Amino acid sequence: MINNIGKISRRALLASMTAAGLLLAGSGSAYAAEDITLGLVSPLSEPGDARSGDAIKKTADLWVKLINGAGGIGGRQVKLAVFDDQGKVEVGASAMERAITEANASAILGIWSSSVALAQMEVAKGYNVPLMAFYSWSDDITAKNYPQVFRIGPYNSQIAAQMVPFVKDRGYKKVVVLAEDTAYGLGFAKAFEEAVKAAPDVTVEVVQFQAQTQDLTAVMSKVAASKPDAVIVQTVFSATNLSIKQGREVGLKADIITGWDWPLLPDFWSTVGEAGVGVVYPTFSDPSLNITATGKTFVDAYKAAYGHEPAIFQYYLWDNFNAVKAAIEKSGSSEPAKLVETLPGVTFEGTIGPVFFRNEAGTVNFHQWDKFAMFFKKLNKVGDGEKEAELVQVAK
Amino acid sequence: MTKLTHHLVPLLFVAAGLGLSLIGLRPVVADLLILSVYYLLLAGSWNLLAGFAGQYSFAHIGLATAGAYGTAALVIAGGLSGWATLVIMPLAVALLGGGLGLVALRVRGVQLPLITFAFAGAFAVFLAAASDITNGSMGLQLPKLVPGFDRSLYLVLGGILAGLFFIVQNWMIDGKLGLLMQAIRDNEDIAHGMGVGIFRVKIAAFMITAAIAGLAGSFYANYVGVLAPSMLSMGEMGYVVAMAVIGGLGYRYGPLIGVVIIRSIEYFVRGFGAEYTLVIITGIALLVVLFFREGVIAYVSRLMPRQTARWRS
Amino acid sequence: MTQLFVQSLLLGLLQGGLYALLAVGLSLVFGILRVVNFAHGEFAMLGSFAAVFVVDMLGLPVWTGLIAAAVAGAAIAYATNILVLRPIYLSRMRQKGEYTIIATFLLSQFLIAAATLSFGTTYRKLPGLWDQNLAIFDYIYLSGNRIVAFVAAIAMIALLFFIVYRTDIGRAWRALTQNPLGAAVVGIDVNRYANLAFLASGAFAGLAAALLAPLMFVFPASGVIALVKAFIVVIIGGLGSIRGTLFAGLLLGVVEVMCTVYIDTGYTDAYGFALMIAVLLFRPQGLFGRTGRAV
Amino acid sequence: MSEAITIKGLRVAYESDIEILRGVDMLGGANTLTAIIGPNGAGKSTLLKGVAGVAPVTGGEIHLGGQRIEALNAAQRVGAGVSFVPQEASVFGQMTVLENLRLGGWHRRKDKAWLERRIAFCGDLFHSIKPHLERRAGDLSGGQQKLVEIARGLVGEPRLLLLDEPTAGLSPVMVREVYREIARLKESRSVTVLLVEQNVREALAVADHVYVLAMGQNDTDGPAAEIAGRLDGIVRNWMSREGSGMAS
Repeated sequence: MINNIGKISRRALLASMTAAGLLLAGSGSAYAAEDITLGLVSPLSEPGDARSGDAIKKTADLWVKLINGAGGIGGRQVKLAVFDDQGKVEVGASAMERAITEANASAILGIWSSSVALAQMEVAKGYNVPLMAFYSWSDDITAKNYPQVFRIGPYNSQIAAQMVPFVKDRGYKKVVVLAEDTAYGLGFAKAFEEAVKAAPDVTVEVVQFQAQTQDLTAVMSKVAASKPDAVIVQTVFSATNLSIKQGREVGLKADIITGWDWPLLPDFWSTVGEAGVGVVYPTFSDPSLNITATGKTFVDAYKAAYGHEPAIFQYYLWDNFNAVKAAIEKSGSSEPAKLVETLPGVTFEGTIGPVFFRNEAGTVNFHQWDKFAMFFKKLNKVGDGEKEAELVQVAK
Repeated sequence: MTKLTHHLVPLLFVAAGLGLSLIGLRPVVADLLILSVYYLLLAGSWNLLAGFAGQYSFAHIGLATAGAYGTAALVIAGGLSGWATLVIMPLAVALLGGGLGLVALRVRGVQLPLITFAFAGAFAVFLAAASDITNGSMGLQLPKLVPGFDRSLYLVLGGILAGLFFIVQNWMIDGKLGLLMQAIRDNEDIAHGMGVGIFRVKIAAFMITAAIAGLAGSFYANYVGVLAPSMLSMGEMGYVVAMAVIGGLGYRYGPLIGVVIIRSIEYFVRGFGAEYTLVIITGIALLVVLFFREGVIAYVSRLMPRQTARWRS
Repeated sequence: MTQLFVQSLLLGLLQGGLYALLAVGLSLVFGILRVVNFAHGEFAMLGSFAAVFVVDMLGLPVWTGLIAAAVAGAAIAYATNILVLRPIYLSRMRQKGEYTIIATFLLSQFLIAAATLSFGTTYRKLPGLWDQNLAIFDYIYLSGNRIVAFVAAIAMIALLFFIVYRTDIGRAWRALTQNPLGAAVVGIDVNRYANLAFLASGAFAGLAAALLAPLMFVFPASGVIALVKAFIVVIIGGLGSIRGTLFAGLLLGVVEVMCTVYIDTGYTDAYGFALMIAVLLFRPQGLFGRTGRAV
Repeated sequence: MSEAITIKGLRVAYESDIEILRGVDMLGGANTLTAIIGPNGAGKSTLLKGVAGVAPVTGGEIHLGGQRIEALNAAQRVGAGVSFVPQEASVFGQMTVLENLRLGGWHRRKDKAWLERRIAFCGDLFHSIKPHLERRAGDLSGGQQKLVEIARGLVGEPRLLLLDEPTAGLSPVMVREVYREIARLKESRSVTVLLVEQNVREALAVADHVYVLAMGQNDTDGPAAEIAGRLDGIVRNWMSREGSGMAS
């Protein structure tokens, strides 16, 4: 009985969707080919990481503008269906479903938080629509080997493994990992604890804190009192800046290695001030990076449009979009199922080199592009940006 | 409305659930309706507690969240089916609510909102920080009742749960308990003087409404299939309060009207981005609180003077 | 390890002074009107934005930011009283106390959403009066701003004590707090003194937020944190007791820091809640509250 | 100094359709003590509240000396010389008796010399609170607290003092104490007093003139001695009405 109802409704659903599609095709641009819709599901408001969401949205808007200006993909215009996941898993999953069923998106891009991505993967699998990850680091995203899920960007265990040689070379014996209580923070902490077993003389202590905190002085006092050689800060929220500022305030003398590109965000120096001097940040971006012609087009257009340089994760997002474009061109269709089939085989020029997916089933390197290098850079004076920062070490 | 109409309402919901599942709705609309049942159960039970018994608890969302995480625990660790949790969790959360009542009801008046607020706040911190148990903000995934994306069963279930809520509400309000609750709300001292067992009535109200909140949470967990600490925030509590207040606190169908109004607004303005949705919803709620103090129902019934007595519970 | 202990104790006390300043207005307003103001945190948040506006955008000196914050906080508190609360507590509805909670709660949600829309979610920082990290005998580490904030907080609370115990405004406030009927029959105009209490409450919240801003950041949701802290302080100290607020503020600061350092760093906000629950259970009127109040 | 009070056709209604006072007339001569008695629900307390400005007056006139006061708010009436001592406890428990007295002169607080003089004078007025001026008012006995309230009500040099059941809830010893002092107050002939009282005998003993209210209207009135004479008949009349359930 219940199964029957399900069948009927699904059939009815398909019928209504087809009808809607016909209606759309009929009423819209009758002569031009049908538009391609891409779903952008990102944290655009609190409690999500809205700062990053904003950067994602800017990148996506710019890409659509450039592509449409150049005549679209195969003559078809591209439009974005934008949804806010509010950093919440359940909202992200339902937003993704809306993007698929309501906006008929060919692929979903712009996902940010690993927690949200993990929930969205189920939707991607259920509807057989490609889900493109770029800066969601949880190993599980590709390790689960869902055929619909792709990642152009780094993942935790690899990052952690690359960080160990750095810790050894710098001679750190006692390291504190200050991790926010999210998939991002704790996921890294766990991966790092695992990876550091390769260096037995390094001791690691994980200090967890509430992601949305406004006051880390107590936590930093405790960290300072244990007199570590280095503190690795893993957070995206205000705590990046707080840990530095308040850490120095309570007499923390250790080197601070802080999250990825956050020191390049516009509010870094204005909130941290003097305390930011000496901070080391790992990143996937460096002027020594070989930026391709595609990459240069992106950076120039981005600077022209928004007045500042894009961060490295925006490069990866750009490559995400181009991967979808390549798949549509290759298969000659914007059908999601076709894209799922085609995507694993696409190769194209990315922003920092050729992009292709590793397709090693059963491992984390499934539908995964990982040709990035990791740079450790040091900020030597107030106001230092990406160009001024001193390159301390490179891990490839 | 007559008593008969009150008893027809549950049937109406069950029938609507069945009918809609047969017609087949767009997933988005189905989503909207199914999650509206979650909010109806919450706003409705909060209305029973605050509007009828006069006990303004801010831990209601906390109880629903406990129901949801409890469901996940039973399904994942206990290996139970989701159907069993829909029966077990209301009972478990009723006990939890009773415990909370035993503790929180020792205080009176405006201190009750404050102590329940503190309990909810502490629970929220725990959910996020104890990530080895709750999986923190990574989210806790559990298998859904029905794998895949077919909503028809949930529409039927939602209709039944909404109907069930109205049956419980009728039983409470029209029964002795409802009278005692309202006596306590209107004047606790007089009720005490009349020999009403104040504490027992309050605990009963706490437990029954907690059971409904637990049911809502369990339904949510079984439907959404992934839980995160963001489920329990002051914003969510405000959302539920706004629904009850906009519709009409202390009115039988107040929360229903409130849920319909707020969920519709949310559906139509969500395209503008979450900030706009929030500004609009909280703005409207605030205006209702300031100018139509008894909610939309009271205002509408005043426009139709002859009906006043019938709409009032 | 004693170093960590002394350091934590000091940090807790300094932090506690600011908590007390945040909370003192909430307590004052409750005492006079029996209104629990859930929008109190937003007075603080909007005050700190006013300070950022004056200092960052207009480029005026830092101390003018403090004044701007106090003025903005007071203005918003005053408007809240006139527009939102007065119609309720002058009405004849039942359960006014609970209803004011709902109204101010929704107001607070609205103000946060509106501020997010207007100011965005970026973190802003306010320069402090003494932007320097101090290492006292290389044993105690503090920022100058923290000391400035604490001293200012204590001075402001001392000022409030003076007002409450030595002036006619304070006499009227105390009269309204102790016996509203008595205050009415001797001819004290409750509206006028409620307005003054709200002005003071908003000014203190705004000022506290502007003093906190150089230590933390300014952003739309910051009021929620301020409110939660203020609540805990007021409940612990006893609603309506200024002496209790000061003591409870310091206590909360110390308990939070100590528990974070010595128990678990991941549960900072939970310690305050736990303290609040314990106090409500064992002494519902608060440590300094009096029994038999109309609460 | 003090004035006569004239009340004409006073109406009070808390909610639009429930009128508690339905046109009451009354005259209280200057420096006299007028007692108001009547069955429960007759509107005695409401009458005082209407005069004090804390209950909504919907009709009628109140003259205090040459001044019409029914349109003033409560605080303005205090300024006009009306002093109300309500039935419920209204003492500021955490303040000393002296601080309580100081607040009694609230409307003329700027006149420091006058205020100090009045505080000293009123603090001296009642024997049983004189020794306790520095104590917290909340620590005094119920009767003493009531006397503090009356003394506080006199600090502002009122032209009219309204006493609403000053002995409600007090033990017989305290009732006697309070009435001893009220009698002394009346002997001083310095203020017009309207006194509402359930203890009919105590009230008659101290009053100059007595009004009887029933069901929100005048029932009868006369000099205290005369009313005392026909009290049994009056009370029997109340009983029959209360029995019929119409009084409230």
